[in-house]
Amino acid sequence: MHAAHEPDDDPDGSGQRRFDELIAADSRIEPSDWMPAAYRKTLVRQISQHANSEIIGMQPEGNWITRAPSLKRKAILMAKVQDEAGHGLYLYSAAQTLGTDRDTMFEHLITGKAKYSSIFNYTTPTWADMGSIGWLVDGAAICNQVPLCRASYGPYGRAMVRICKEESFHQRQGFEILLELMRGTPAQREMAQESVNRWYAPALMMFGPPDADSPNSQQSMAWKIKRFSNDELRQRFVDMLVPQAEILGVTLPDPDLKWNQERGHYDFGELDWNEFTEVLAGRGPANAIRVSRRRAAHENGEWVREAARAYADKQASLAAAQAPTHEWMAS
Amino acid sequence: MHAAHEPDDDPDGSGQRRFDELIAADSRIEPSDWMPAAYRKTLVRQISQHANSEIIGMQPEGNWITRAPSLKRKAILMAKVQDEAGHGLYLYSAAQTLGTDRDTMFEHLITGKAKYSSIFNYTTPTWADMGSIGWLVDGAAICNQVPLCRASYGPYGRAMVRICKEESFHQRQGFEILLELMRGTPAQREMAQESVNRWYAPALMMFGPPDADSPNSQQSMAWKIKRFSNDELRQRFVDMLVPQAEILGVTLPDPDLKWNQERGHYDFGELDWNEFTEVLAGRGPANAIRVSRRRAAHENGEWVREAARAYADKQASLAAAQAPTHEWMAS
Amino acid sequence: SDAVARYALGLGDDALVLAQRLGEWVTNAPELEEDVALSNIALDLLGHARSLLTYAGSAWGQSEDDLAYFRDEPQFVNRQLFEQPNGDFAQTIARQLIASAYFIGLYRALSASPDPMLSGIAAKALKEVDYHLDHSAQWLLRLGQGTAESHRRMQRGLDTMWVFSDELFSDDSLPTGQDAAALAGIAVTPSSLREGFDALVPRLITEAGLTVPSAPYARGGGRLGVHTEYLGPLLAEMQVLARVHPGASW
Amino acid sequence: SDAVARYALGLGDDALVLAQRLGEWVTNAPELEEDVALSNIALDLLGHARSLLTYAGSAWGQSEDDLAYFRDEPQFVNRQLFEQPNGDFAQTIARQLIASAYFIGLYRALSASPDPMLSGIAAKALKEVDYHLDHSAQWLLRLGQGTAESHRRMQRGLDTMWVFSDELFSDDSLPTGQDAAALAGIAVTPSSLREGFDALVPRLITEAGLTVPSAPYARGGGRLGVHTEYLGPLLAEMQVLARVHPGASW
Repeated sequence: MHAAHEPDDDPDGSGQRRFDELIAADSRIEPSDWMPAAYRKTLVRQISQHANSEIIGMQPEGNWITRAPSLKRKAILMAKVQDEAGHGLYLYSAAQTLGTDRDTMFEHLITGKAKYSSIFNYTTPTWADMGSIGWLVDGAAICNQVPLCRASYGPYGRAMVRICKEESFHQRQGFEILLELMRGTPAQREMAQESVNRWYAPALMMFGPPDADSPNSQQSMAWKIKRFSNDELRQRFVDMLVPQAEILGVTLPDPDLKWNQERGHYDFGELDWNEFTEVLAGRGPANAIRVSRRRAAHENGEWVREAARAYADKQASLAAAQAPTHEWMAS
Repeated sequence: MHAAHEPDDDPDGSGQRRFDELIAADSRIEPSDWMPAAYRKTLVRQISQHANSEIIGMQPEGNWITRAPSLKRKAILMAKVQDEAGHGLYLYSAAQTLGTDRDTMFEHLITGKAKYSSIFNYTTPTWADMGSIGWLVDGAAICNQVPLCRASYGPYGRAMVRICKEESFHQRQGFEILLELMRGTPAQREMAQESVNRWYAPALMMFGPPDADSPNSQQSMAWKIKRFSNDELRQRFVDMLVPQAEILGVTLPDPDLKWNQERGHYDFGELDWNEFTEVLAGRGPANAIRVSRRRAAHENGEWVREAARAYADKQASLAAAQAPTHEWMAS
Repeated sequence: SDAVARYALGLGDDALVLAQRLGEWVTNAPELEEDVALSNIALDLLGHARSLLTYAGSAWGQSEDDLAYFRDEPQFVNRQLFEQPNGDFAQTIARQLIASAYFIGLYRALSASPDPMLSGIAAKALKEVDYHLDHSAQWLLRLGQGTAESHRRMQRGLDTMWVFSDELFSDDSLPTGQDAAALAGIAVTPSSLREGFDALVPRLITEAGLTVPSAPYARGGGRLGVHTEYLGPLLAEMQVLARVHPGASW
Repeated sequence: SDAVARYALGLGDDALVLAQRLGEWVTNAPELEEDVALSNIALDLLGHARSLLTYAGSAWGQSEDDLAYFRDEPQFVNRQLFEQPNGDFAQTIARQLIASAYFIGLYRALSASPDPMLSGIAAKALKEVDYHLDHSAQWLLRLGQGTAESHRRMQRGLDTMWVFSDELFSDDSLPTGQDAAALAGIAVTPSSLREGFDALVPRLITEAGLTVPSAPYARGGGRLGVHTEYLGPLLAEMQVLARVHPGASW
C-alpha cells in the first residue's frame, strides 16, 4: 500500500517544484513522485470511475451473450465483455498505485457511492444495440481516451494505451454488426436504425456537459490529465461519425446536423442536458438494476471468496510450520 | 398423531375378527379401527408412494409451463400441475391417519429412501409429451385408481374419489392436446406420433410386473386394497386405448397389437421388463434429476420455513402472555 | 376503440409477464403449499391477462396468442416491476406485495368504468387480487419478524423491488388529443391510485418491522416499450415454441 | 464421411452447450477474476464447438450456425452432463472438473487420429483444456478445504454432477456395420477413456478432502438425442433471435 503524500510531506516546496517541472516538460508523474493531494484525488476519482464503468458496462452487452444470433458474434461478444472485465481490473491496479485499494473502490461501486459512466444506464432491448454500443459508445470512449494515453500520470497513461487498442477493435466490431444489419433484411435494417436513434444522443453526452458548465475540466487540463475540452472532443466525435454513418446507410437522428464549410466541422443540434442530469441523478432507464445486479453477484459469491481466504490462510500457516528455521535462529 | 396398533393391542383377537368382518362385508376400515400391522404398513407404503408420485410427477410437466405454445394451454397445464401438488398434499393427509407424519414421508422422498412411480423418470423433450402424459400416463393412472375408490381403507378410498375425478379431466386434456397436434401441421403430427412412441410402453408398465412376478398383489387383493390384478388392469387399459388411438390417428407402437375375437380383447406384444427393472433400480432417463431437484427446492427454502416457524412461535408466546388467567387460577 | 385497446394491452401485459414469472416457481417453491399458492396466483393473473389481451386484440383482429407470442420486446408495454426476476422467495414476495396492492386499487377503480368489458374483468379480478395481497402480507410479516436471515432477505427484497413501484403510478402513457377523449372516464388514471397505495403498503412494511425503502425510483417507461434487460430472456422462453411453428394451432 | 460428421457433431454439441452454460456466469461471478476465467473457458469451448460443427456441417452442406441454431432438442446429441444447470459456483466447478478431465483424455487420444481435421482441432484444444482442469482443480481444493459451508456445497455439487460422468464413457452411440468401419481408428472409443479419468479425478476429489460420490449413474443417452429437461430452455434462449429471422445473416 502506498501512503498518501500530504502537503506536510513537502515542507520546502521542492516536491511541488519538481511536479510543476515534470508537468511543464510533458513528462510522466510516477507513483513514487510527490504530487499535490488534489491531483491524486482527481486521478483516483477519474480512474476508479473509469474502472467502474468498464465493470458496469459489462451488463448491457452481457445481456446478449446467451442470445447472440451466430456463433461468431457470440464469440466476439463474449471476448469483448471479457475485455471489459480485464480493463476494470487493469484500471483498479492503476488506481491502487495512488494509495486506494481495490476493495474500497469496489465497495463504493456496489454501495452506490461511486459513479460510473451514465451511458451504461441505458438498456439493450435489441441485438442491434450490440452494434450501437460498439460503434457509438466505444467510439466516443476512444475519442475521450486516446488523449488520455498521454495523461501526465504514468500508470494511467500506460493503462490507457492498452485499453485504447482494444477499444478501437471493439468499435470496428460494432460497426460491422450494424453494417451486416443494414445490408440484411428490412427487419434487420429497421432494428439497426431504431437502435442508432436511441444511442446517438446519449453517446454525444458521454463527453460531459458543455465547457461552460464544466468547471473542473480547467484544472484537469492544467494538470495535463485532460488534453481537450468536452466540446472539442464532442465535435471531433461528430465529425468522425458522419462519414461512417453514410457508409452504414443509417440516419443520425439530428435534423440540425449539417456540414459547416466555414468552421470546417459539422454543426449539430442542441442536446437534452436535462436528460443527462436525470440519468446522472439515478433516474436513467437502468440505474435501478445496474448496481444491484453487481452487488447481488458479489453477495452470492461471498462464501466463495471466504473459502478462498480460509484456504489461503491454511496454506500459509502450513507453509510457515514446515519452513526450515532461519539461520540466525539456528546458530 | 395416531399411535400404531400392534398385535399386543389385540390380545383376545376381537380386533382381528372385527377387521375380517368389515373386509368380508366390503365395508370401510377407518383410522380408529383396529387393523393388522401389515395392512397398515402396506397402506402407508402405497399411499405415500402415490403422494410422492404426484409430487415428482409435477416436474416433467412443469418443464413446459413457461413454454406452453398458447395461453389457454399454459393455463390448463399450470392448473394440472397445481392439482398434482394438491393430490400430493391430500394423499399425505390420508397417510397421516395411519400414524406416519408428513415430514417423515417427505424426508424419505428427498433422501431417495421412498419410491415413486417409475413413469416420472422419463423426460419431456417436446410439447407433445404434455399430450402423451395426459392421455397415456393419466389414462393408466385412472385404470389403476378407479378401483381404488373402493379400497377398504376409508380415507384412502375417499381421497381416490376426488383424485380420480380430476385425473379423468386431465386425461381428456391430454387427448385434446394430441388431437390438436394430429390435426395440425406435418411437424405437429410428427411430434405427436414420436411422443406416443416413447410413452406407450412405459405407460403399459405402470400397472406393474406380470401377475406371475407380483407376489404382493395377492395379499393386497385379499385385503381389498387392490381389486384387480396387474394384468387385468393392463388389458383393460389397452382395450380402452385402441379406439382412442384410432380417433387420434396415431399408431400405437406395437406390431403385435390386434383384436382377438375369441378373448374379446386386444392381444399385445411382450413388454421389455428389463427396461422396467432398470428404471426402478434408478437407471431411468431422469432418475438423476427428479429427487435432487425437489431436494434442492426444499433446501433452498429452509430459511423460509424456519422463518415461518420462528414467527409462529413468537405469535404463540405472545398470545400466551396476553391470554386472560384461567378461572381456576384466579380464585 | 384503439385507445381503449392500447389501455387494455398494457394491463394485460402486466398480468401476463407477472404470471410467467410466477410460473417459474412451480416445482421450486419452499414448500408444497407454496407451489399451490404461487401457481394459484399465477393462474389468476393469467386469467386476467387472457381477458385483457382478448379484449385488446378484438380491436385489431388479433387473438390473445397473436399478442402474447408474436410481439418483440419493444412492443411489450408491461410496467418494469412485473418483469423483474424472482430472486429468492423474499424478493418474489416483495414484488407480489407491491403488485397486489396496486392491482387492488386499479381493479377497484376500474370496476366502476363505463366500459362494460373492462368493468367486468376488473370486478372479477378484484376478488382474486384481494387474496393475493393477503398472501403477500402474511409472508411479509413472517419473513420480516421471523429470523435474522429472513428479515435481512425481506428487506433486501423490498429494496430491490421498491424502485419499480413509482412507475405503476406514472401517467407517462396516457394518450393525448382525440385518444385522450376516447379514454376519458373509461380508463383509470395511474396517478390517482398512488394515494391508496401509500396509505396501505408502507404501513404493512412498518408493521412487519421493516423499513420503507428510500432509494431513488427507476425511470420506468415500460408502458412505452422500454424494459430492463430481464424481459428479453423471459420472452425468448415464453415464445419459443409458438414461434418455431408460426400459424400452428395448439 | 457421414459417420465422421456425426461423430464431430456430438463433440461439437458437448462444447457448445457447455460454453452456453458458462456464458450465463458472465457478470454474475463471485469475483471479477472469475468473470474473466469462466468466460475464457467458455470462449475456448466455443472455439472447439465452432471448429467441430463447421467440420461436421461440411459433410452435409450446412454451416456451424445452421447446426447450432436450427436443430430442435431431440436433434442435439450432447452428453447430458454439459446441459446441467450452473447451480452455485461449486456445482459449476464440479461440472467443469469432470468435463475438463474427460476432455483432456479425449483430445489427447484424438490428436493422434489419422483424420487431419480432428487431430488438428484436438491438438489445439488439448492445451486449453489442460488449463481448464487446472482452474477447476484449484477451486476444488479451495472449496473442499476452505470453510464448512464451501465444503458442504462442493460435496453437494460433486454429488449432483457425478451421476452424469458415466455417460461420458458410454459407447452407446458408436455406429455399427459400414459406418463403424468408416470410423474405426478415426474416432476415440469413449469407454477407452475411463481408465485415465478414474486414475485422475477420484484422486483430486480425495485430495480436496471430499468424497467420491457413489449414487447410481444417470442412464444418459445424450448422444442419441435423449436429454434432461434442462436443455430445452437453454436452446430456447440460445436460438431465439436466429429463429425469429430465418435466413438472415449477422
